[in-house]
Amino acid sequence: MNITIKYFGQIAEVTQKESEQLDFSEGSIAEVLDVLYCKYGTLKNKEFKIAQNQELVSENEKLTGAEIALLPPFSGG
Amino acid sequence: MNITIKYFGQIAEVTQKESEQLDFSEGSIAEVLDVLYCKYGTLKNKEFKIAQNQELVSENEKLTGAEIALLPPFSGG
Amino acid sequence: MSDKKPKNVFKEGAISSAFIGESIAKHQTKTSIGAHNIFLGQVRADVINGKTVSAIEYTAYEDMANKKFHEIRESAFEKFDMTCMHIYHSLGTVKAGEICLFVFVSSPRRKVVFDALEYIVEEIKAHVPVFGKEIFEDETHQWKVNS
Amino acid sequence: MSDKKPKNVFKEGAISSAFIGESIAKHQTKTSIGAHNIFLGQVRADVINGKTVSAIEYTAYEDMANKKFHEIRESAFEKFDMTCMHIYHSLGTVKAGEICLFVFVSSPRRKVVFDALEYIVEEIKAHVPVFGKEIFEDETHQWKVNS
Repeated sequence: MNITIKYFGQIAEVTQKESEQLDFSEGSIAEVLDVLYCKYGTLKNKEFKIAQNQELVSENEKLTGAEIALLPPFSGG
Repeated sequence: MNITIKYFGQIAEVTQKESEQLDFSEGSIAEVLDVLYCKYGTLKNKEFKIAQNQELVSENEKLTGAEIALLPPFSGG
Repeated sequence: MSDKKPKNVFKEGAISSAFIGESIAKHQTKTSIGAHNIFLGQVRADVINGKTVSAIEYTAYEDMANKKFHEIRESAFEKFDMTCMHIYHSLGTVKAGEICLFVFVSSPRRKVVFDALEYIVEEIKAHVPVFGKEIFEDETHQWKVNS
Repeated sequence: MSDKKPKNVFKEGAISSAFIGESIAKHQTKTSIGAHNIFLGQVRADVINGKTVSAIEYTAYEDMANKKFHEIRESAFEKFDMTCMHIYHSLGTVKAGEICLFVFVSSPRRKVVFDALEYIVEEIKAHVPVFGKEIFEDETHQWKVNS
């Protein structure tokens, strides 16, 4: 399935893009991360949370979403 | 000694004045109150605190002040 | 930022929203501030025994009140790491919907302003000799009691 | 007063003191309100390793953020007896001394507004995906971390 991956803040600095479309077979969020860690060497050193369809999820969550986002520490306000 | 007595809010409604000068010999605040209760019949039914020279005092406090105030419940803000 | 002698906290009549906006604007040159917290007391059109409050008329034991405001200010600066604080209270008539109390605290950090503001407002309510006369639409009145 | 679908909380650039003053003015027709409490987040000119922050550039995962703001709003109305609440957050560049967050709660009673405002601000800081890039005067930057 085709998934939109979104990057924000310092994560977007690592990926040098704000979003991209990637194709995945079924699996978990962890499999998406494996692909991204491979693609972006320094991503592994960064702190971030993962949202699937705008809800925070753990790495073990099943991949269901059309939209995955990598979110660095929140710093609003 | 000559003392200025100040009345506020609903206390001033009872006394029908905002202040007056009264002469007292030495004694305690209680003696001032006795005179005022005698002068203003309904004062006794009213809730108030007493300030001497702008500090709250009890009835037993020695009369030292040039200024006594009768303060009904505070309701600022 | 702590003054040595009491200043006059009272303003005649309601505190306008424009005045509050201008007070906020004046703090934009103080770039060590990270958080402001503002309390506004507004006159409620309470309905009591079928009669509606149309205004509150405020009087105060002004000298004692300004002294108390000053003591509250001094103790707040001792307790809390504030950059600045301001208090304004109305005297005279303030109509329902208008603002009668404006307390403004600022600090580098947000946790400080929450604690400081609540402390200051509660101290004002408890210790400052201000008296509110609630005027009903039919021109009768009752004396306000803080809860 | 609780809306059913998320509205857009974000404003481009700083939140002006005039806008805040006007928001206060709009509440003066709501005569059941007795207390307002306002939180303002202001950009600090922090000095870090000898370099001074001149602005913060805010970005957000906007759809998720507006959804979170909406959830915070709904849960605040469930927890607290508020008459109304408003949240505005800046996107884009906000200079040191300017305001980036404006949270405004109103209630008949003051105790409610203190608890509600602190709850809402802490929820925003913890759960809303907004990202602040601190820009130094020499145009280098670092990513802001909330404490």
